[in-house]
Amino acid sequence: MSFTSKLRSFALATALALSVATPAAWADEQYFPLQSYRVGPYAAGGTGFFGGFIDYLNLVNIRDGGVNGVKLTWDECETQYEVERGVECYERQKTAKNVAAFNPLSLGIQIALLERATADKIPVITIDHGMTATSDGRVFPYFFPLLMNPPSETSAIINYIGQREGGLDKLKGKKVVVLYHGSPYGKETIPIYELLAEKYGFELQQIEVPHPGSDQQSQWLTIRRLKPDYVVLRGWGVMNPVAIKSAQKVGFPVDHLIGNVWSNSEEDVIPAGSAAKGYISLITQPSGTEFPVVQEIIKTLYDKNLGNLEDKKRIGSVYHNLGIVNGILNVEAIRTAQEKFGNRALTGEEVQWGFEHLNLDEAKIAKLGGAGLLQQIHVTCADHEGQGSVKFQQWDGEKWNLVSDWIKPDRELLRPVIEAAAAKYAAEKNITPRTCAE
Amino acid sequence: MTAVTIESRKPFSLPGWAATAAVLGVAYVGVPLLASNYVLEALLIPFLALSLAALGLNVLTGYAGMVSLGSAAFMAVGAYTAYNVALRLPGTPLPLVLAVAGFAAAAIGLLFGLPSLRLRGFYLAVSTLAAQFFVQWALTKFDWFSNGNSSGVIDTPPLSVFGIGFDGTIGRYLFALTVVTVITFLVHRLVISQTGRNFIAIRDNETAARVIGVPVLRTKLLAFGISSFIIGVAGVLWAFAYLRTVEPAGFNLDRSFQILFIIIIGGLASIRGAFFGAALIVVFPLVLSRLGSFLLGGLFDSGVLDMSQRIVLGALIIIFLIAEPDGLVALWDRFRRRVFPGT
Amino acid sequence: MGVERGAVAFEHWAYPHDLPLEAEADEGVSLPVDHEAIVAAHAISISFGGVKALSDVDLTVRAGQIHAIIGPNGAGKSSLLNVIGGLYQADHGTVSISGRRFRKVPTQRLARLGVARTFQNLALFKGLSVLDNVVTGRVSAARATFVENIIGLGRARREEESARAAALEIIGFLDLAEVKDRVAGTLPYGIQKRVELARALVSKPRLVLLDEPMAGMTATEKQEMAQFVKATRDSFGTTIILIEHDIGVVMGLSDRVAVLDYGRKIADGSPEEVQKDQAVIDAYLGVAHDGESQQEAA
Amino acid sequence: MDGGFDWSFFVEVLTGGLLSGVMYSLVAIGFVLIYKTSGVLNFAQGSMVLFAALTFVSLLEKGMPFAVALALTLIAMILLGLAIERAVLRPLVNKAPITLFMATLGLAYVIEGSAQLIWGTQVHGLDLGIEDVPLEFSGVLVSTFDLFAAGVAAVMVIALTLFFRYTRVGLAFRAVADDQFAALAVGLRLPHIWATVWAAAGIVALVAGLLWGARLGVQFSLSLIVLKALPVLVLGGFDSIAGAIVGGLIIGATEKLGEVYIGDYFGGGIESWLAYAVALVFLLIKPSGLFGQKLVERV
Repeated sequence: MSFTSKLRSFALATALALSVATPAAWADEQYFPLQSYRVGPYAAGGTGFFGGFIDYLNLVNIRDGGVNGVKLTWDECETQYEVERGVECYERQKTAKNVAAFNPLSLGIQIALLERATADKIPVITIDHGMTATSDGRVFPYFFPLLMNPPSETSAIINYIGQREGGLDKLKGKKVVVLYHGSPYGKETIPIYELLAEKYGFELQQIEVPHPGSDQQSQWLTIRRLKPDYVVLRGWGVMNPVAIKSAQKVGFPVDHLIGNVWSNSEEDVIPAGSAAKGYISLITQPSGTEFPVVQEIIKTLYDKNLGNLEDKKRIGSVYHNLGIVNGILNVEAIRTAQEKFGNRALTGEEVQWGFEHLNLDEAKIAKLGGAGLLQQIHVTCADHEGQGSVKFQQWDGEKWNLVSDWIKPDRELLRPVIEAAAAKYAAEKNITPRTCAE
Repeated sequence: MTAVTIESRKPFSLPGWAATAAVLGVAYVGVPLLASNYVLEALLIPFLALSLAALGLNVLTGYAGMVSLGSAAFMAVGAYTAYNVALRLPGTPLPLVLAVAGFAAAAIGLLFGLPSLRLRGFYLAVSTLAAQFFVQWALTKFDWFSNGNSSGVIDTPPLSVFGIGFDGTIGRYLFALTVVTVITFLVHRLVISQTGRNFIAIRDNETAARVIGVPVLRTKLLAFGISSFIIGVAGVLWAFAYLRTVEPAGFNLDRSFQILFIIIIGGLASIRGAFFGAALIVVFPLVLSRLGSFLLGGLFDSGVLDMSQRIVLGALIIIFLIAEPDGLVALWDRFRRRVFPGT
Repeated sequence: MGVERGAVAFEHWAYPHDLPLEAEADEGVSLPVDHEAIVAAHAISISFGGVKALSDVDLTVRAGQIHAIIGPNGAGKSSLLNVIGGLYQADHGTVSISGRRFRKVPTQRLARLGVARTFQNLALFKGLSVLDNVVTGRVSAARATFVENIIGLGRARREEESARAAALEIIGFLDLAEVKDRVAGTLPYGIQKRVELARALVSKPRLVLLDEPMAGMTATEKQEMAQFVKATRDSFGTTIILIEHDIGVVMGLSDRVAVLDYGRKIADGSPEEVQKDQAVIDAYLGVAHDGESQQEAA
Repeated sequence: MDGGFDWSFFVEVLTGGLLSGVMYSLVAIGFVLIYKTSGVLNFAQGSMVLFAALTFVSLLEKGMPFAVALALTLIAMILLGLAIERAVLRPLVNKAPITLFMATLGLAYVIEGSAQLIWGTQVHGLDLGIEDVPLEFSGVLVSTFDLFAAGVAAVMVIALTLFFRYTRVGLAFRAVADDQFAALAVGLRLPHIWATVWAAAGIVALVAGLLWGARLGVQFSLSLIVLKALPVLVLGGFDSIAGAIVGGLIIGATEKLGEVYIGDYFGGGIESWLAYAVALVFLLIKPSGLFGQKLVERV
């Protein structure tokens, strides 16, 4: 490349950056803007999840020639898990044609998008997390905390503890400590744990770990003094291995430490070394490579060096599989919408319809190669979560082993909490909730 | 840090005014007509907010010579104060909201500026970190600040001044532009006055300043107060005009560093420096990432790009400190003199 | 490098009425009551880290005189000046300025007492223009608040205008008009020294302390500076205390010369008297001592 | 809890606090080394810790034996130190200390970025082979790992002290620390000494990186421990190794006792700023820190 041509391409790139950055998009391409994070303190989660997501989209393109002939495209924008960067990415990426849905994997970014995405009519998917109220599709038509929202997670964890104790009635008088990350995400479940503690009569103490959580000695000393029966870990990033190590340090039995959905990956336990042996955590999609869809990804992509993960050891890891499941849900939502609107690239509004009518039963999931990887899901206009069942897994020092069957949250109990939160938001923002006539 | 860049000593000379008028003309008329939503929303509005924050820090660091690593905290104080005033005293006119937010930030700034009376250099710099951590903690800890939202996230109300809504993208841009223009003008007036000279006197030689009769302690606190006021208002712009949703974690140490980097790169003790630096900091990552994906295609993922960006940014800081301690402004002036020798 | 530390301890001083004028002096020393004296240091002793820099030094300076302090390296000249200027607090002794007597001279109020000074190492505000440096020398007369300054009308404007006028006058007086818009830090050393003098003079002080104003200058520059110093006294009637190494310059310039050696005053009188003084001759020429290696205390 | 004050718990919190204070000191010592000789507050020390740990663990994972990985990392850290001296310090010689400080902020970005660019952003576990089973002394639990870390810190401090006291290079260090100009005058080559001291700081970073890495896992957050070391430095004085140790102990103990006993009154989480508050209050009383030298202002 000569100097002038370099200069010219630099100028071009500069112009591109400053103008509306639109990735090439034709009528038969459906575009996924990815607000990924591959650096920063939470990079481990980002690389796994977005790796899995991209792998699945790629698989659908290569294996099936897209969704009914519509090619899937995507483009990554680094957020470092920071809200501002997420917003910047959103503003940049939304201008592209045929945007399917945003998948920020960050509560903060989701909240920042609440009004924007609603106005722009683009769905925002927050699998396994998201603001509690967004489960109420009447107030938040464009937001989908798919698979499991924070209240469901909370309830499932308490149900699991109840199961281990031999029934929910045995929870009475038990002592539970919740150790949460000092961030919007960490605090999201505070009122829900309080509600459940009241209902089941267990003693509850919620302790905050300041971000980033690399030192938890005082929290764990407090825990040691409280002598709880269980400690629930609502962690994120470095906080998790440190919690596990600190538990060992104060002699707390690690199998009574229950991790939530963001404290459940290999990246959370491996740094803790042998201290993590016996640690239990919740999961919506088991890890492992035995699932047919994962096998196909290995065969179609990784064997041909087309996979997204740098480290092949991470194939089938918790975050990777979560990304794959996320891919399945997104792709199936598009397929669902295509049934109504035709086999073409769809608008965000049309994709929203697809998500709202997403209904995967066991048979369909098996056909997609996801048997055992995800449970059936049925999203409706009012319920944007879709199911909420989880399993629990235990770390043996090498890999995760499932230690429970699907455990259901107490969704009837939680629905009023969700609706109240949504109603409060609607009142604040002067939103008239849709009526969901089904 | 003996920055020798001084704004032109002839503030009312014609070329300066003409240039300023031209820039304002483009900003007020040209930009709203021509710029796309994306440019306004993702580039210009954050640019304005960051410029203002950098301007505020420049008063403290560039002019008065005290390095602060707590700017983001003062932005947060401004943003959250404005939010609470707007929420709890509905009907408060927006300019008043801005002023209250600024004064709240100034009060916190004064409090955390107290150590400056006894500490200098990086003892002081480190002590400003206390503000950074304390404010962030308080905002997450006490949900009163975020109106009972336990996650600390706030949604800002729409902007309107005396019944005129500034809610569209262009409206928010014009609002931010006006605030920045007014404050910049006032800061310009300040730094060419005796107060501004006192700041520089303390920066360049505190002992001599004291002997001459500069009220050193009062002047230092004044610098903290004014600087925090401006940064607080910048925080309001950041929250109300740019993001419209903020969380305490958004005002983290990285943001403070970013603002410090803006003035190092742009030019210490220079009003234009804040704008030059902010422009570079806002545009540069985008250019780099576009450039990266354009030249290298899909060879590297976004993570690699971001990492390279970090390296380049860090290297830029070092290079500027070594080769051009007066920042982009000095480069620009030299360039201008070469191209238009007359001016 | 590494002079990073907290500011000096808070200044504390006694007000004149707290200290009866004569009673405070050391016993046995009878102080001449000299009503013309604008500055008098009484029995000053100070030491740094166990090394005595000054012991029991008296100095009386009359209004309108140029009073030089000379002595070998480490004799304590700068220490004496810094005690008078309030940067150091003497271990013993007091300083009277214009009839007020202090245990420690309040630096912050120095300007209002009518005292200005220059420093041994340049202490200009390097980032300001020459004019702004000099204007800032008038800061003790400024009353306008920063808000008034921003608005720039009324009191602020009057102050700014009068400060500028005064500064321009001094700049003209010291022949600096050509460089008045230059940034001070970029000027040659000799000029910077002169700017510092201008900054000191602009507030029309009654007393100016000059700490080696001619150090590091060429012979021509020294002559020039000496003339400016003399002109200052002649035009404004300013009293001047001056530290200088160059005996030749000192003798031609000063009305009185005090000689310090090893932290003691060994002579004080007219240049002619001092030149004939045997102790002075010994200190400078005859009796060798290792004064050179002894570090200047300040 | 029977209403009375639980002394054994108090002792446990105190011991735990003191031991984590030692971990802070480990990082702080790296700062002190550099500050003493070149007058720079090296903000990049945290990134150097990250760089060291990441390099070591990545080499280990590539199948290298422990000793080889350690040696290679050591060489890498020394090279890094030399490079920093050459590329950053030397061009900035004679600049104000605060300028150098800002340069190290930039340096921190460069090192962090490079470390992750070279070795990736994955989280690595680091096993030093110490099972962290708590030891019990009459009801008081003490962490084995922390004891080990304290031992390492002690060895390092002793080694550094001996080095400063008895070797030629060490004497040169001290001369430079006392008076750069004098040192220059007697013919000590400053760049040479700076390079050595940055390399030494790199080694300290390696030790800190290994211990902290074993505690937290080796990942990006490792660079954030610099924020824990800063209040320690402020308290102990930037130029005193003894200060770094004592400061670390004080900060560690106050932090833990504060969080456990008074944290509840503020809703917890006060650790994030308590250390800074303690350091600040202390500074207002004694501006040059616990062991810092008070200098006479030269005019």
